[in-house]
Amino acid sequence: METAHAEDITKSVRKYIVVFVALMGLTIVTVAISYLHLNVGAAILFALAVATVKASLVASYFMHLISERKIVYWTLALTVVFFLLLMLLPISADQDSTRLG
Amino acid sequence: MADGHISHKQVEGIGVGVQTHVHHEEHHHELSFLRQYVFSTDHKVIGIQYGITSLLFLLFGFTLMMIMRWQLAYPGEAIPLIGQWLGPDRAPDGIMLPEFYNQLGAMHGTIMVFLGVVPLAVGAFGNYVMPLQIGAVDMAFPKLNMMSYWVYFTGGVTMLVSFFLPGGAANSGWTSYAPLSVIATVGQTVWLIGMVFLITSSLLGSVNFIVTIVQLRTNGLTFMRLPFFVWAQFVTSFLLLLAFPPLEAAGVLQLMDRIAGTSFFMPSGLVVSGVPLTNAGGGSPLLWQHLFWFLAHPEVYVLILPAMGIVAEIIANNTRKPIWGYKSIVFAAVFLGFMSFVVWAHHMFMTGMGTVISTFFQTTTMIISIPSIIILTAFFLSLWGGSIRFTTPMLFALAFLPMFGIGGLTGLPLGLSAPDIHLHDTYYVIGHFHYVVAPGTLMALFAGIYYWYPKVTGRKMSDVLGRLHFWGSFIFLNGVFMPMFIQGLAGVSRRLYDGGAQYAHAQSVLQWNEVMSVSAWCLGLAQIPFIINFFWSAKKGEKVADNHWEATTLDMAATTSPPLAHGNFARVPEVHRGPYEYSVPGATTDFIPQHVRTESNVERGEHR
Amino acid sequence: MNIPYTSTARLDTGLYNAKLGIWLFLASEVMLFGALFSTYVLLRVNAPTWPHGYELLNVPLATLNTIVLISSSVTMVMSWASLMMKKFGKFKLYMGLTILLAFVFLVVKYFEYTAKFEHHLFPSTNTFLAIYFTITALHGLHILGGIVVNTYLWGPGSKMWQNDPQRFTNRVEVAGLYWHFVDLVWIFLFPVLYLL
Amino acid sequence: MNDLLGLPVDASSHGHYIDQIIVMVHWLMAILFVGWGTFFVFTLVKFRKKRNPAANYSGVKSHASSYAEVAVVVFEAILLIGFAVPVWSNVWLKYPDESEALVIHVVAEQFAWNIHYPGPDGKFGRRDIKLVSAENPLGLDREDADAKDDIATINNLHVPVGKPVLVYLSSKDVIHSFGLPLLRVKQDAIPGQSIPITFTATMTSAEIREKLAAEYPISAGNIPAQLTTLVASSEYTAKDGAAILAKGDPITDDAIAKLIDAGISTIRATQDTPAEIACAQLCGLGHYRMRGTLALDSAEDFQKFLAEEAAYLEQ
Ligand code: HEA
Ligand code: HEA
Ligand code: CUA
Ligand SMILES: [Cu+2]
Repeated sequence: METAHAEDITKSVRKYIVVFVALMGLTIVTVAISYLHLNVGAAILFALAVATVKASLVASYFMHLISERKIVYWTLALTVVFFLLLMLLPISADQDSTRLG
Repeated sequence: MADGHISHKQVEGIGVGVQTHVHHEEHHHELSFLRQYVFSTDHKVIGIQYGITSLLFLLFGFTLMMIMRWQLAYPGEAIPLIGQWLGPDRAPDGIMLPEFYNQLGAMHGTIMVFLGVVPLAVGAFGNYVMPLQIGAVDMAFPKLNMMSYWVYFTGGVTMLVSFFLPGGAANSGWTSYAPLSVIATVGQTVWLIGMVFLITSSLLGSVNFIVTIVQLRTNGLTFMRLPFFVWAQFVTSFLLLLAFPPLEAAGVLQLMDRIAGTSFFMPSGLVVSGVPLTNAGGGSPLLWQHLFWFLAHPEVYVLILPAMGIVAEIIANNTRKPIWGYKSIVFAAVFLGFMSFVVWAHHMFMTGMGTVISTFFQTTTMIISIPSIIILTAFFLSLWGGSIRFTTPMLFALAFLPMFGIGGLTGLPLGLSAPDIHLHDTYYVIGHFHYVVAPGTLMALFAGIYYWYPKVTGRKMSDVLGRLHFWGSFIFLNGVFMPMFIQGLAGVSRRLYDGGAQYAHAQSVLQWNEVMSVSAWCLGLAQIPFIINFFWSAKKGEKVADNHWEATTLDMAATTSPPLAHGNFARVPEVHRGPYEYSVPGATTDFIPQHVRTESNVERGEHR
Repeated sequence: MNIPYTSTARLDTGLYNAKLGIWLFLASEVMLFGALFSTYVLLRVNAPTWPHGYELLNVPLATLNTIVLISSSVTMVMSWASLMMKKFGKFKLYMGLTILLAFVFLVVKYFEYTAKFEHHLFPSTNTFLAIYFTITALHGLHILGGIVVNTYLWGPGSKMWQNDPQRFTNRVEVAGLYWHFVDLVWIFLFPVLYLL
Repeated sequence: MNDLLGLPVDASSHGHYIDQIIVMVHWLMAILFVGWGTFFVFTLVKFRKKRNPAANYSGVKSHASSYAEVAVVVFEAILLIGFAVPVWSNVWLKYPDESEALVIHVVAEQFAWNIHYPGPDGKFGRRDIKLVSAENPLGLDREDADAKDDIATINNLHVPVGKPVLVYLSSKDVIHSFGLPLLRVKQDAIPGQSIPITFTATMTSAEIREKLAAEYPISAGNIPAQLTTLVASSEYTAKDGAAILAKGDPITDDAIAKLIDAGISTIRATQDTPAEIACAQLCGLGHYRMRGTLALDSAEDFQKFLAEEAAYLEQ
């Protein structure tokens, strides 16, 4: 980063503004959709999709993940794997109910 | 630290060790006593702080168990000597109450694991040795390092204080299963707060360790040239980093259940002591178990990996040959760390699991036994062709192998769900894990203490006392834990206040309780030579050369004993070869330190 | 003794120490909030009935808070960009704004909480509220932590700009990474708790 | 190897599957341990410094260890796929039809086992936590028509031999674990859930008592402590024909003195209630005494038990 030139930075700043506008837009979208009271499945899908896009924007641009070093990617990839495992946890707990009388 | 003033000690190059005498501190400003020994940011001082504190906790945790073992051997009889000191709400007339027994059990488990072994293996050995082995001047974040220790200390004190609360300390087992823990006395709340401190400390520590290993490795020290000990610490740190937060979350949820009256772990319709509970309900008791074991299984590898690291160093050094299959043990350790996240529910086979999930966890459990077997096999094969020196650290390291073997092998029947029907929550489980943590890990930790003691103090511990300590510990550890398998196979449950005296199926194995207890007390006696040795040698031990063990790794070969107070090295060494270049054919000495630049290709270790 | 790579990057990893450190820390935070998310999923899946967030909670206020937090993320990244452009004054401005917005977030949160309490909606009322209060409180604590760090960097900590600008810029970048992560968590919390 | 391992009597139809795996795993363990142990000791002797002053840099070259590792993997895979998983799904989780089985509800609480039989009508009456009291720990609603004939016992489980038993296990307060060591049954009782388990007893309590009966030496001043927990398993009379101990009597110091007077030097004794319910999960301060007795009855004895309980209900 320390080699970045002033012009690069001004370019980045423009990007930040665009991302900011996109985030605002997506926030409005997701709230608006919630007022439609879609059925649960669609609502969850939509809300999480929008949230994921927003989160990716923040991570990619504000957190510069789009141009990060390999080692950070590796760390995060590992974390993602374990995070997914954590998300499996409710499923493995739920399986128990197959035995419930 | 022992001789008090180490900062000016000059480097004496010995053998092929460091030849430079440059004192690299330009202007040496004196630190106050407080900054130097109490709130120090030097990883070596912090390592020693961790070491002393965790040893004291180990001793304390062991004392709790020695008291418990009285009740197990002689249920309902007054505890001699200390019985009258315990007070009427713990042991009226010296006779232990069941409430107090449960407190002792829960706190023994907690203290041994979280306040004893992990801080000793990671906080003390990791902190002291790892930066030296990678040629770093200190940890990457010295202030965080100091904080990590003090947060750990606070957590420990919190745990200790909980004994004096009304109702005493936590009494729902170290596993704190809900709902029992949610309706338990206030000690459980303090236990949770203490755990939050300990988890925070671990997180700070693990971030620091990983950054240090990745960023501060000296020139030439590639990952595949790291001593196995450093690898072990590296994998361990990742386990701590990623497995502990879910327990922190679970701890917060349990705190909420206890304090704010939520029902995360409380289903509806509970009746406790005949009184219906008024909580909202809707929670899941099994959620706690899933979150707990998501940490606690990786945690058990946190207990074993550093121990394996220590054993690898000592075996290479005392066989005077390279560790067999360095690459395979490194990959095995990484794989072990990874797999440790996917076996957690093998602790929960009896909670009502269906076939699919139980098959998944049985399979992963069988898979995870493979890397352990690979590592152990590599250690055994390393002995072949060696020139084995039975030094005191080597004795302990060698004992680790079969002891861990017994512990690991007895994990196999537990890992299969069908046999676990009979063995779950019996003394067989207690026997299994004590063989890995006590005769296994503890032996390795003792080995490490004897091995690095000369590095820390410049003096060697007495071999006579060391051997006394070794044989006493070895014999009595087996005396305590072997009979547990017998009791477990007979079906005797764990955590029984009277050791099973009421049960018909326990009658035929009840006599072992006394054997185990006497062994435990003798084991206590066997520690006396160690404690004497530990303190006596610091002042009076034989002074030894800087690289007393003639080792190849930077910690031993490139530093003074004790290492410089500031900066560790007179000149930061550069590394030219792998960690265990012992008995290289054609070399002039039977060890070539990692940092020594040599003329011939042979000695550069390039002939392979 | 000087620890290497506090301000410059190590060649083979391309990172300075604190940057790797903060990413590791964030990895652990992912696991922390991940566990809470999976708790939420488990409780919801097993519950016979589950209220829609918008039935109990105040969506407009939360939308406002979302906007506030996203804005604070932008001002945070701008404060770092200002340092990169060597404009210390602008840094002060943007960092100040970030802190201010963070306070606004907490104040709004305070009103949300008290409104719930007035309607006798407590964590103990049902598991939905339990998880709502727990996660948002924990998130709030993270905001508070961010405020402390940012205030330090805005105030006394900014002296470092005089003698080690590179290291100071790094510090702001690291604080920023943390702050964006707190924002990122909220981006998920908002729909999950309020809209579904 | 069953006896060598000290596994308790196996009195259930599925127990031997479990024991078989335990035995097989222990063979694997023994082989590995002895194999490596021998290698270990041999190496330590052969390569000690005195005998081998200079180490060999390259060490072991052979690949035997890799084959050994593969063999272990294969063995584990066989145990897993061939035994553990099938036993779990086809034996342990194989539920009988409710019509063929004796259905029982077991409700655990701190620190007792509440047993609920449906009675002659085969229907379980309604239970309500609001009705829970010291006399009615199950909260059984006796007003309910189905509940009128229901039988409830505390810490006393009777099951007939040879008939599948289907237990629905639940808990009123904390997690307990329903362990029947002699039947190789263990299942956690989780509050908020009702979990089915099934087993079929193959030995009556009387048969187990007979099997466990052993001779114990007695002599003045040397009485095995164990005897105090046992009962006599045959009749003993004094020289003059007066009865000292009947079958099933507890063995008191007094009786032993009389036996010695009568010139008897060994006594056959056995467990009184060899089969029992053991709580295997820490559940509080009374965990250690959360013991229930398990009577494995012949079909007639079981009917007798039901009849006695029914008669008791009448009163
Ligand atoms: C350091 C700690 C540690 C380690 C390393 C292990 C290792 C293993 N553990 Fe253990 N375990 C615990 C600590 C540990 N465990 C604790 C603390 C508990 C109980 C917690 C509680 O309930 O309170 C527990 C409980 C536990 C259970 C739950 C039992 C129950 O509650 O019913 C299970 C079940 O699968 C299990 C399995 C295993 C397996 C398969 C391994 C494998 O990784 C083992 C692999 C190793 C080998 C296979 C050995 C290889 C060696 C050789 C081949 C060489 C032999 C040579 C000679 C003898 C000379 N463990
Ligand atoms: C790392 C973990 C660890 C260690 C090392 C130990 C070590 C020991 N443990 Fe245990 N134990 C547990 C973890 C551990 N334990 C856990 C998790 C449980 C389950 C708790 C529960 O049910 O919830 C348990 C339960 C447990 C039980 C079962 C209780 C029950 O179920 O009711 C028993 C019974 O005998 C026991 C005994 C022992 C003994 C005799 C030792 C001995 O090996 C101790 C040996 C100790 C030393 C030799 C001390 C060395 C230190 C020094 C000499 C200090 C020197 C000091 C200076 C120089 C300053 N432990
Ligand atoms: Cu009930 Cu233990
Ligand atoms: Cu485990």
